[in-house]
Amino acid sequence: MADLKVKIGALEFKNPVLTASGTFGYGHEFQDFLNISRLGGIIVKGTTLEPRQGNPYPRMAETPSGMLNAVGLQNKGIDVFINEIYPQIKHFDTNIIVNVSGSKLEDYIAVVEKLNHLDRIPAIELNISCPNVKQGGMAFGTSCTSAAEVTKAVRAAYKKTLIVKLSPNVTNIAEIAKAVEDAGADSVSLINTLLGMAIDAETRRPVLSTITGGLSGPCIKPIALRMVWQVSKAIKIPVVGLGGIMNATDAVEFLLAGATAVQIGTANFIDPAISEKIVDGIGEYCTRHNIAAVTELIGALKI
Amino acid sequence: MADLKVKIGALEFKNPVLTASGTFGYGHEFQDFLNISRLGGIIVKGTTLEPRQGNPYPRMAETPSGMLNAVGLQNKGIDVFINEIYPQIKHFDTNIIVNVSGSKLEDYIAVVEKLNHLDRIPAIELNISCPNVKQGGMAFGTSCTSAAEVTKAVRAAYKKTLIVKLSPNVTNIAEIAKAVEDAGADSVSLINTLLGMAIDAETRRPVLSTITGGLSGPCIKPIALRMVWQVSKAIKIPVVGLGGIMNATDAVEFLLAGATAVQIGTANFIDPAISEKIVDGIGEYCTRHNIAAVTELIGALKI
Amino acid sequence: MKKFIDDLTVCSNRKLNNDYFILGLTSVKPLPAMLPGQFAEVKVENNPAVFLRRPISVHDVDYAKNILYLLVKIVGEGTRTLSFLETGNTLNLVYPLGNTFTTEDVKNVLLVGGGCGIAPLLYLARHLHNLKIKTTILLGGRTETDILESEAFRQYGEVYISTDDGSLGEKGFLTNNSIMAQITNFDRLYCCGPLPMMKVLAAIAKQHQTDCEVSLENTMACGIGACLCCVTPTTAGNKCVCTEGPVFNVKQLQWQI
Amino acid sequence: MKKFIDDLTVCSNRKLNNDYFILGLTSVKPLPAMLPGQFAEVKVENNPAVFLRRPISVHDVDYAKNILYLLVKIVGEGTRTLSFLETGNTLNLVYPLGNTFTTEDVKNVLLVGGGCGIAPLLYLARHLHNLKIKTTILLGGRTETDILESEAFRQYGEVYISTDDGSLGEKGFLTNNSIMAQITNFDRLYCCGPLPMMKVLAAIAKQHQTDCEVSLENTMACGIGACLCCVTPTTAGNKCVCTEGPVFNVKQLQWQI
Ligand SMILES: Cc1cc2nc3c(=O)[nH]c(=O)nc-3n(C[C@H](O)[C@H](O)[C@H](O)COP(=O)(O)OP(=O)(O)OC[C@H]3O[C@@H](n4cnc5c(N)ncnc54)[C@H](O)[C@@H]3O)c2cc1C
Ligand SMILES: Cc1cc2nc3c(=O)[nH]c(=O)nc-3n(C[C@H](O)[C@H](O)[C@H](O)COP(=O)(O)OP(=O)(O)OC[C@H]3O[C@@H](n4cnc5c(N)ncnc54)[C@H](O)[C@@H]3O)c2cc1C
Ligand SMILES: Cc1cc2nc3c(=O)[nH]c(=O)nc-3n(C[C@H](O)[C@H](O)[C@H](O)COP(=O)(O)O)c2cc1C
Ligand SMILES: Cc1cc2nc3c(=O)[nH]c(=O)nc-3n(C[C@H](O)[C@H](O)[C@H](O)COP(=O)(O)O)c2cc1C
Ligand code: FES
Ligand code: FES
Repeated sequence: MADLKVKIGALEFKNPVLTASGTFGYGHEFQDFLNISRLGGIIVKGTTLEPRQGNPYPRMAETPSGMLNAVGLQNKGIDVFINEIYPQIKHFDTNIIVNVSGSKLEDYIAVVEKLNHLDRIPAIELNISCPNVKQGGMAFGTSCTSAAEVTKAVRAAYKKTLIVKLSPNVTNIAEIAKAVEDAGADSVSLINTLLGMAIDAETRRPVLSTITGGLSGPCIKPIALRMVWQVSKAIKIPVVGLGGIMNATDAVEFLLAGATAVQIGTANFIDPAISEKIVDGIGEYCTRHNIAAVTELIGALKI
Repeated sequence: MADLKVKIGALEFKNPVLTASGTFGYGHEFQDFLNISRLGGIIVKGTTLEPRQGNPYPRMAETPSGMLNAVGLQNKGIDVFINEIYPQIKHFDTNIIVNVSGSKLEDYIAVVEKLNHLDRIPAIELNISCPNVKQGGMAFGTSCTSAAEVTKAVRAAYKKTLIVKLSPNVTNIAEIAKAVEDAGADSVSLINTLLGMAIDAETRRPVLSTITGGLSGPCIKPIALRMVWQVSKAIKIPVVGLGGIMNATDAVEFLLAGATAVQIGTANFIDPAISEKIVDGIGEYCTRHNIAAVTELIGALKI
Repeated sequence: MKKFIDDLTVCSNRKLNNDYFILGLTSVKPLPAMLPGQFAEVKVENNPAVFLRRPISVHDVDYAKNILYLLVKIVGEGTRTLSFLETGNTLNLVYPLGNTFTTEDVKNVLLVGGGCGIAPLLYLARHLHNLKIKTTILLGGRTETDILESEAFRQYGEVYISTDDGSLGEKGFLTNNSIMAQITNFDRLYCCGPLPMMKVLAAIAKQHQTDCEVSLENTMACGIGACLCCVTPTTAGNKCVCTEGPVFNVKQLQWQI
Repeated sequence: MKKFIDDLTVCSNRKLNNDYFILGLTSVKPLPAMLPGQFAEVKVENNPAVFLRRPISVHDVDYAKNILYLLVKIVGEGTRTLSFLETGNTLNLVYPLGNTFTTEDVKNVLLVGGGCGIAPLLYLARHLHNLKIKTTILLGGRTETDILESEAFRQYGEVYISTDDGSLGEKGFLTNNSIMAQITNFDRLYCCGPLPMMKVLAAIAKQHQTDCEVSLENTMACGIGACLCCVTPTTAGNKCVCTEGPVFNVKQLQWQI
């Protein structure tokens, strides 16, 4: 049995399989379907300083091999997370990572300062790439200057592992990753959703209440894979890869492209047990290919 | 029967359905499958000053609801086009548009100067967005300055209708469209392919000889539709929309989003008769919805 | 309630008419406990146009025969593909999902189903019958072929029918059916059908101060409260229809009625 | 040659073994003229993992019965889905595509097929037989189950067999088969199979100055010369395998042999 452990900064993961923010709730929603402690980590829903109601319904559209969402960071706010949700999930024997979202720099700071105190939260994922909120969100993630600025400020305020989640809706994602690395991030994760749109030709209306939304699922995998490859060549800190991973083979492709770990997003909706199956599948791939440690696969693409 | 005619600048199209460059050869490849004179127009393969051999094989990878290509502008050069291909296709009773590609500004100019003289070529599509060539190509299309510069120079050299084809691999496509409009283009077409990548996990090698390639097909439709919508709101010149159109409903969605005409690309590979069927389908949609002229649909999305 | 992801086996596929069919699904294992109003997220195989699961209500459960019934209306690619299922085929379900109708403190109730909206009501009727609650059923639709399973409902109570074109039962909207005159006799209305129909009904119920529960059908991605795509505005903010619904008391909803 | 896009009807699906099957396809219209070496672009339905058509060679045509045969090896999702086709099902083909083997100026030829590479060779053998050209057939594969249709080939000429494991015919690589000793007797070799096998064969042919035609299997998107995805380097630059091939004389190719 191959050694599946990977590390991001000082943080160790029992395997490279995490679940993506916004697609796995707070974990307990999936407890009937899989053993959460078998996962490398779970990244909980985007959490903001204040509670948010998100966008109006409809928030979802199915697309070829994918979906658009326009949830818009609906969440109960950091205080409810800390007081009500955290106590329910902190016993999970896995890395629980909070996806921190916001519209203002001060909000990010306020949230991460509170997270510093939670023992069982060893890392945050800083979401500077949400396409579904009017202010902030993706705006931070589409220029090097603002991405660096917010990373630097959060780095100063947050003591533990800092992963910054990048937007794919940019001309040069490697440049932004470099800026974020220089600003002190321990890791970058990519990709968040691509900005897309769906129209109902019969009613001549947009399908989503917000007109545009975030595209996810296997349709975006080729783009995500390309970006992970570009970014992992450009920076030295570990890359967490995601975007359309549906099975262990997809996950291995991201590792080969340079990812140290992967996240499973939309696939959780199709098969709520998939993340654990992907852990097993990566193990089987290693065995079949005589690989002793999964770290051997990272960036091992033969050019 | 609805009036399907649309106009781009001074140029009239019998209907809004064109075929996309690189997916319809020079038209005659499809003559056994459909009546080319029923199409609004055909856009021939990217043509450069000198002949090009393109990239090495393999050039193609299938992806979820799409494909990657890395053809790399293989073509026989403008002189062979003019002397050998043009005489074979000029009798087609449709608008024949040449997709002009290149690596250097002077090459673009040299090509369009030659095209000025071809009676049966009423327009060119300036490709500043090919992701599959090392120099030039997409580089021109990813900054406002270079996009404007090449458009301005070509505008000065080319007398007839000038459509500029934009790259989706940018942070703000509306900005680039605006720059191109200001530089004198008659129209913009979008989107070209998205830069993607495919990996064979078993061999641990990239599937394409060039590692990355251009993603097309229904998987990119939500992104294309969003960009067409954003661009058509930002500029006054007509937009030609494409990206994953597989049927008449998809085509209508692009018109509603703001496109004056559409192009059919990858769909030609799945059904070589599809373009003509889409002409019929748009007609039927108009009849069913009591629309007298297809122009009523352009940008008619109800917000 | 524990949720499962299971491959069930199609044991029957009964075509009601061109638009509707009922799937019978069985398993080698005993089916789990399911409540009226709950639903399953069904995986549609072999159709490139379908990516996400499709939510379908528990129409009925025969625990003796270990069969779960789903009543489905063909509206698009997913439901069309399900209609082709044959005995022996496999169907993957994530289930049972969602909450249930409340049956406390009632003695005399009216079930109102519009078209395919009857899907969750048959199992509810069976349940109410077992609880010895007096049940009346009102079925409505555009035309005769939209009136489904009226015979099955008759096992559990008196059945009233309305069709817009008068081809079956009373002519006119279901909300104008003669039984509606007795609305104040009922402790609660349970309603499932097209949104406009449910809203009119809820308005009438409100006017007569009759309690009313509705089952909503928002578009869903996960069905288990993870994606937050399926929300409906309630007095307590946006709530997920898949976990805090699909059944809501209209008092909880922000309907302008 | 005129190309068609047609729905054909499956009239047989014969399983040769776990890996190979032969589809018989018929039509209400007479099948179009097809030449040996040509292929069809087949539309695979009902599988979300398959987006593009799949190129499959004309294995044989029975014009009397109006049946086209395709011999298919199961290697992935597309071919697996085709293997499930049943009599009466419809299969959409774009065909006939590509060029053909040249049969001019030859009197005595050797057909060499490795595994699934025999697919285009049976129809070629039939064609050569009709032209009264003496035909010898050499079939090779890893093991017994890779040797396909040897009885059908025997109608048209003498058949030699090699398997790597010796389970059928001579033991060893096809390129070491005893018939290869007579290579100079043949005016031309026609070869289809795995690329490495074809290259070794082409090298041997070159060494003996024997003419050699090979059928290539590049990945294709359109099959009709429109996408330029399927190129192979030739002495005259990159050529599309789908229109200027799949059959090439090895002299045209840039093989390092
Ligand atoms: C909790 C719940 C229970 C349900 N129970 C049943 C049931 O028992 N029987 C049954 O037949 N149907 C039921 N539905 C509706 C069913 O889920 C949809 O009809 C189905 O998803 C449509 O899939 P499709 O691929 O056939 O159509 P699609 O191609 O996805 O859509 C076809 C058309 O239907 C519309 N549509 C799709 N899904 C919905 C939806 N959820 N609500 C409103 N409009 C929609 C689309 O906008 C489109 O116009 C239920 C829905 C929910 C949320
Ligand atoms: C002109 C031509 C004629 C052909 N004739 C036949 C025939 O008569 N019978 C037959 O069984 N097959 C034939 N093939 C090969 C056949 O097209 C492929 O096996 C098929 O496309 C694989 O589809 P799939 O979805 O099953 O596999 P995929 O899932 O697409 O691929 C499975 C594996 O096969 C590899 N592969 C896929 N396509 C090709 C290819 N074209 N060449 C090499 N490797 C490939 C993939 O890289 C992958 O490793 C022909 C190919 C060409 C180009
Ligand atoms: C319904 C939904 C909600 C999401 N919410 C968040 C979020 O709150 N924060 C975040 O950083 N990403 C969010 N994402 C993006 C995912 O985490 C992920 O980056 C994206 O979906 C691509 O991965 P996938 O293709 O595997 O789903 C959300 C995605 C979906 C589909
Ligand atoms: C095989 C292939 C070759 C292409 N060649 C060109 C080209 O030469 N010039 C160009 O501007 N676009 C080229 N494109 C891009 C298409 O014209 C189109 O912009 C893109 O495929 C998106 O549309 P679709 O999804 O409908 O295919 C090519 C696309 C494909 C798939
Ligand atoms: S469908 Fe995902 S939360 Fe309800
Ligand atoms: S497959 Fe498209 S040119 Fe050959």
